[in-house]
Amino acid sequence: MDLSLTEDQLFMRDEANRFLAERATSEAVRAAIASGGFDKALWDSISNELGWCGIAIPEDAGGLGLGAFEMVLLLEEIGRRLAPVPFWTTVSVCAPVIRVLATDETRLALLGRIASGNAAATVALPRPAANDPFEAIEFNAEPDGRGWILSGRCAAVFNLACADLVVVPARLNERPALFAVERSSLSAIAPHDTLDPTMPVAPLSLAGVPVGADARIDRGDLDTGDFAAPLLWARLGLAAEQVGAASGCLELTLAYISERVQFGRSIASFQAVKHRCAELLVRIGEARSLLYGAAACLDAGGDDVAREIEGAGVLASEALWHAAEEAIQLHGGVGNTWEYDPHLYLRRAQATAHLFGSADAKLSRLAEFLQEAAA
Amino acid sequence: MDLSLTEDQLFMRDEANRFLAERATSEAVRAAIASGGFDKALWDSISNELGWCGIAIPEDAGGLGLGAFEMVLLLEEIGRRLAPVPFWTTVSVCAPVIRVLATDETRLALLGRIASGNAAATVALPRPAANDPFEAIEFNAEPDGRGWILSGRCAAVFNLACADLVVVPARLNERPALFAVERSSLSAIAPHDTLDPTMPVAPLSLAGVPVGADARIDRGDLDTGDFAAPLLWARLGLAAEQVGAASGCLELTLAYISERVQFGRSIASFQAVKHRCAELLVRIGEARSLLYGAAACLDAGGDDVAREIEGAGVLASEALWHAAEEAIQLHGGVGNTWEYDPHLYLRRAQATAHLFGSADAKLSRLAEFLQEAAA
Amino acid sequence: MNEQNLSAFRAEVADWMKANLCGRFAPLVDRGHAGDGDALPDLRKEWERELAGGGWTCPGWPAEYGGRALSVAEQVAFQEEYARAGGPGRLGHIGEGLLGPTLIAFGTETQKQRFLPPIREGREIWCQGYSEPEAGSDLANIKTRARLDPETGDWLVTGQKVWTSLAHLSDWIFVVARCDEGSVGPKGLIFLLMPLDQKGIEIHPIRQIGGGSEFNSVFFDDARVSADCVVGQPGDGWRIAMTLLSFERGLSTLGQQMGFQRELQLIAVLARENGAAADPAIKMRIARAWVGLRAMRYMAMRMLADSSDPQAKLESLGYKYQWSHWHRDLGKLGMDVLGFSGASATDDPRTEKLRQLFFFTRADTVYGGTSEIQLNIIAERGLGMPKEPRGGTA
Amino acid sequence: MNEQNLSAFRAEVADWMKANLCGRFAPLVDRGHAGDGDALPDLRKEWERELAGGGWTCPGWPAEYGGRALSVAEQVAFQEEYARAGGPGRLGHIGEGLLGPTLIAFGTETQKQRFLPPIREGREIWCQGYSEPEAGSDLANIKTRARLDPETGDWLVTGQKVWTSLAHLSDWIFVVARCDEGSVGPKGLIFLLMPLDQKGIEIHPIRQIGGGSEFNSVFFDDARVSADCVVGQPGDGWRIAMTLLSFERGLSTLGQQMGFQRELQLIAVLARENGAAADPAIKMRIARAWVGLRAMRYMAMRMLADSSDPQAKLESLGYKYQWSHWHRDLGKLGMDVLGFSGASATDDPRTEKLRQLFFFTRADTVYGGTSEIQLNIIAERGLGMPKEPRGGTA
Repeated sequence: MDLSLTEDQLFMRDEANRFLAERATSEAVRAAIASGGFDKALWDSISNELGWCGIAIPEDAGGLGLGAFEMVLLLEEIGRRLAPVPFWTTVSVCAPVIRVLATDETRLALLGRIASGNAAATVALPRPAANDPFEAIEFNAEPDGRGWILSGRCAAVFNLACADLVVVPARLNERPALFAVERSSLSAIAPHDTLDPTMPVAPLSLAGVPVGADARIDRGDLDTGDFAAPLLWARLGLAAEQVGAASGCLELTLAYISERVQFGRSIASFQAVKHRCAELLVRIGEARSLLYGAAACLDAGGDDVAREIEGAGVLASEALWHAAEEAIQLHGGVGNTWEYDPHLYLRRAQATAHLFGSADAKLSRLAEFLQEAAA
Repeated sequence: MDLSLTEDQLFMRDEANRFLAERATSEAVRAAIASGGFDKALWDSISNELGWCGIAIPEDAGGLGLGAFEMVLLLEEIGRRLAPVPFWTTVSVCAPVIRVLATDETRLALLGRIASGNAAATVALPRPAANDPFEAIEFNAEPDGRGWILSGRCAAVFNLACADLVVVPARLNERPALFAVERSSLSAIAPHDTLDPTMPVAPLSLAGVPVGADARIDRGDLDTGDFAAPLLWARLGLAAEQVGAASGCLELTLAYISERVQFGRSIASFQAVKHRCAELLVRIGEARSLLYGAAACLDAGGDDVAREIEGAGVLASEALWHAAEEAIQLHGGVGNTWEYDPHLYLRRAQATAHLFGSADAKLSRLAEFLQEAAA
Repeated sequence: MNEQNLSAFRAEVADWMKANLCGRFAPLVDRGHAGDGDALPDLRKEWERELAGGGWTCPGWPAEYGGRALSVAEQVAFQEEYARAGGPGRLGHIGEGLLGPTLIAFGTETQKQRFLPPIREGREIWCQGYSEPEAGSDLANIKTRARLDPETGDWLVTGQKVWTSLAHLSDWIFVVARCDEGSVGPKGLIFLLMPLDQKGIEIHPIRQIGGGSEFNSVFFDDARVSADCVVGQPGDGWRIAMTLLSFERGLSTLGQQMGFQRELQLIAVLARENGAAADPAIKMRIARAWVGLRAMRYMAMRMLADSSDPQAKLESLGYKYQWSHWHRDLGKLGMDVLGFSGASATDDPRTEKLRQLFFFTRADTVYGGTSEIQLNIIAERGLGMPKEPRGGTA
Repeated sequence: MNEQNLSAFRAEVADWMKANLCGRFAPLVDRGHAGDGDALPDLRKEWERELAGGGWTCPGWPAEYGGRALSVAEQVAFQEEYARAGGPGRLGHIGEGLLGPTLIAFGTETQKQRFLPPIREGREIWCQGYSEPEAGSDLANIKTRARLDPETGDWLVTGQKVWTSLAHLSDWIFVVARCDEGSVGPKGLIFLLMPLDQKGIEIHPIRQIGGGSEFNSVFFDDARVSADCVVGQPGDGWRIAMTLLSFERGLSTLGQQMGFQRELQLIAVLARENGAAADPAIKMRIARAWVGLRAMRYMAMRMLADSSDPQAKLESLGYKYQWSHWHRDLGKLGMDVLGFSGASATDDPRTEKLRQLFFFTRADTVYGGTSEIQLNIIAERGLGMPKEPRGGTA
């Protein structure tokens, strides 16, 4: 396994960094927050002009045919600036579900739409806080003459308001099935007042919504266990955004404390502050290393990849929390004001800390993995 | 509840501190380590000349009739210098067991011996690592014509080799009973090679040892639950020694780093080092506060005192561990040598960390207390 | 006062709170504390007068200034019972706890007559003008200037104060300013009492991360104050400010802890309700929070005991660090008990309380002396370690 | 070399270890590592020659100096398989990994001819003379002096080195000394190769907290070394020493991690056996240790990748801090898994291993650059934060 970045990868990362530094500035993010947490212009550039959404979509479906590793590199940059675009749900959550579970026909069509930048997408995960978000499926599907009737409620769907395409898992004759629902066919969405305004969440209620026969996209033999494989991409992607956000938060802090003077010295010159920033870098480096290792494992198709991704999720989430807490503290008084950015990272850290289970739950599951492996 | 120290208490503490600074020096402690972890001359001074063993023994039994609070103050000073004397087992473990559980007659006689400084004492706790060290009793007693025959084995008895008096709990007709055994009546003791050479431990094996009829000291109606009350003193005393040791360890570290120069500055002048020492002081202060509160509760006879003592045990043990770890780190290279003292505190910290249960076990038990209280 | 009388006194406070913190005042229960400090201002001003009517404002002041000269134990008991009953955050706190004692110590007779009665009666609300944008934790670096207007004898103040709690709800502000042009550090400062409602003063609220705005920036542009509103002599400002800060500590501590206890209880109850308490890690964190709170309680009692124990004095230097980190961790614990659903607002006032707790406890380790300053103080004053050098360009 | 060939190579190493680390060498399994470094010295010297016979010493050296010029991937594979098989701590490590590469880079042809073959053949053991009592983490503060003896042309060395690992088992020592009277800091240093067996040198073992003595103080009193044992020019010492230190990193890392993995496995097994694994807190700590080890593995692979990724270069500055704290925590975890019974020695070699692990991991965060120095380096070199000022009296 080679964890060096190729020249192409380095170039892609640097370009993404440069582009987002220009476009996802603090001002732009705050403007997007004021309008529902979605920067439409930025999204159009990313999805349409730059074609980032096709990064890990196979070439036969119009994508770039690259892997999890490249996806991770882009998500890090998105996370670094908390760019308010539905990239994670589109590329890490929805596209893998379609790629792995959809029929050939719908797969090519839907992935093609995503790859070409014509669909912001999401999945109505029934239990985003559970290890297995599909442990219970909240929607029901019933056949009617022309297609299907969908009913049910999902408390929290990420990026629902800005999505074009919503993949809805529903129970059909006691088995899971998947439906691709056009956002335009849904009634008004009322987003939650959430902790993290850069990653909007809304409930999805379907009260007997009719969809066409072609809305069903799965191959007809789904088991709940089948969701595990595509969800690895969602978990990995989340960790990537968190690692990127942790780095962005540290950069923000370093910039502030090197300018800010107290007692006649820059705050950055105090050794206790230096050591804390250095420890933060160590933790972020640790998280990033496991993140890259997990991504490479996912691309290589290793057996133990679920463990690596679980571990990366723990370290990434904790690194981001720690970075945000230190950012607020080291900003001093202004760190507690709306006007400065540390709280945006704090919000992201806390809002994502319980996705797919808390760190403690993840560790506890890892402990069980390990005990089984050792037994 | 008043947590101020009276003039008498302050005087006693200062005198104890002064006395032990002279007598329990690093050299003296190391000399005692070389001879089994017992400083006989120091013990004679403490028990005989100074009469400290009577601190919490009632006046009717020849003691000073003071309370847990005063006992704690002395134990802190003993712990501060890791003084190699069997004070804790005598005063905090054995005397309370006798005071609470013995018949009037034996109580007065045995406490009198302890108070007058004529008996170093210990208890053969069957399970020192368990929340309830008496959950299983390892010895059996059988009556014979003249007295009793004791059999069984106890893996680890503190200060056994230097004790004059050993209180042995034994099963007698399926109930617990207590026997006071003279150390002189036991065969040779083979101390363990233990982590903490200032607090020696040895196994006690009794292969049908006959003792006199008067060796039995309990009132004949003991239940295992009866041990809980006297054990509160043992737990509290352990926490007191740990808090004292943590303070002593911090003092040792402060002395070293204010002398030691690196990069042309005293180590103590580095802000990161200052902050870590300050955090250590905060943790020790926290532990000491709860220790004093718990001692005052024990003297006042409050209902919830078991919880306070449990909490004090957690904080004291952790503060000592933290102090010892920082001492080794801040001493740099010499901190890892036998010649310097930090490792003695590290040894005490680890050797006592699992007494009466690990910190995690204590917290978990506290959580159950709290849930019951809240339910 | 013996334990028995103290119990009776506690019962008296509890009864009064029960009889009065109800009816039109019922919405005030548990409101107006840190992070929620700008809640329901009009009703809380009325509440101050209600308290005054019951004789519960300034109960520790000497009788000659309208106080009841309660003992420390009684004042503590009052604070605890007030908090236990869910009493709202006190708008009168700065006047009662900080400015009043300062005037009693340093004020002229005229100043006492003018300013103490309205504080006692809950009629005038004070705020505190210490911090400045360039002097966050560094009070000696004050740049706001006061110059004497030779014509009127008034002082004219120009500059900016920041983090002024509740300035927008207050009538008066006390300000430390530099009256000696060219002075540096703690020298050349003046302590002034200024009415806020004048054209030289503008108050801009600071939006906090939780959404509230209890802090303000206060801008002074030749704001005017008459010479009889100088406390002490011009140049005495540092000494008076430092003495005033020392009043802040201690008494309100146990009341604050009672509030902490209520928060911890709420968290424990919600954890039981939503099943989080079954998670071993959450269970341990709740137990740890309880242990920390007990330790804080006994630490506060050691501080209040005012004994000659140097160990207690030394360790009390750590109290701010101790409680603020404990409270910050509690804020995080509350959110982790709510779990993923805590990320979205709900109609349940209990979960909303935890969300607010999360945000405003982020500031506990900053306001009132950052943790970094606290650790410097402990190391330097407490442990005698070398002082941190100031930079060359102070 | 592709993955398939690498697997074959791994199998070759594993087979060789299996065939050779047995019989009279069986007692060496898992022995002689940090904290146990002075174990079984005679047998381990034989083992060095056994390894040499199999062609496994210095496998990364160029062929012209007797090496096999193995690729980085092969060397890593060798280290991992060596560790996986329980290969003992290498007495030849300093010669093979540090001095050899240094001589290959800076040595004269004569020096290479004289010193490289006995290293490769496992016949001469080297130790390292860098640290001094007054210059713990501060290499530039070296006080040991070398002066030229005008009569013989030899250098005469006087001073003291400390923390010299395995000096008492070594034949030669390389020493950095001050050759320019009056020079300070990194200037005026000389890099010398000295035989230990001479009357000007005394070796005093340092007893460590775990009881072992793998470190020594080495005292020099006009110890003698001939001019052809100077590496580079007098005055070049700093540059050569720094280059040498850079050889230390990297290659042995994955082998070291394989050892960590064996330790963690042992802890997990004992935890299952004695029931500690049922304790949720212990369970979580084992899981956390596993996560940390995986992160270290991928960090090492990023470091070895030698890419132009500046992020990887930056983060690799933290690797020493990362592994040493991980390992220190593992040592504590091992003891906590043993619980109260871990306080007393037993006959079980597994628990004894954990007791030793506990003690010697205390030193991991000190030797080879304390954690405090590591954090300074990360902050200053990595994050560009201001440098810590030296005191006035360096």
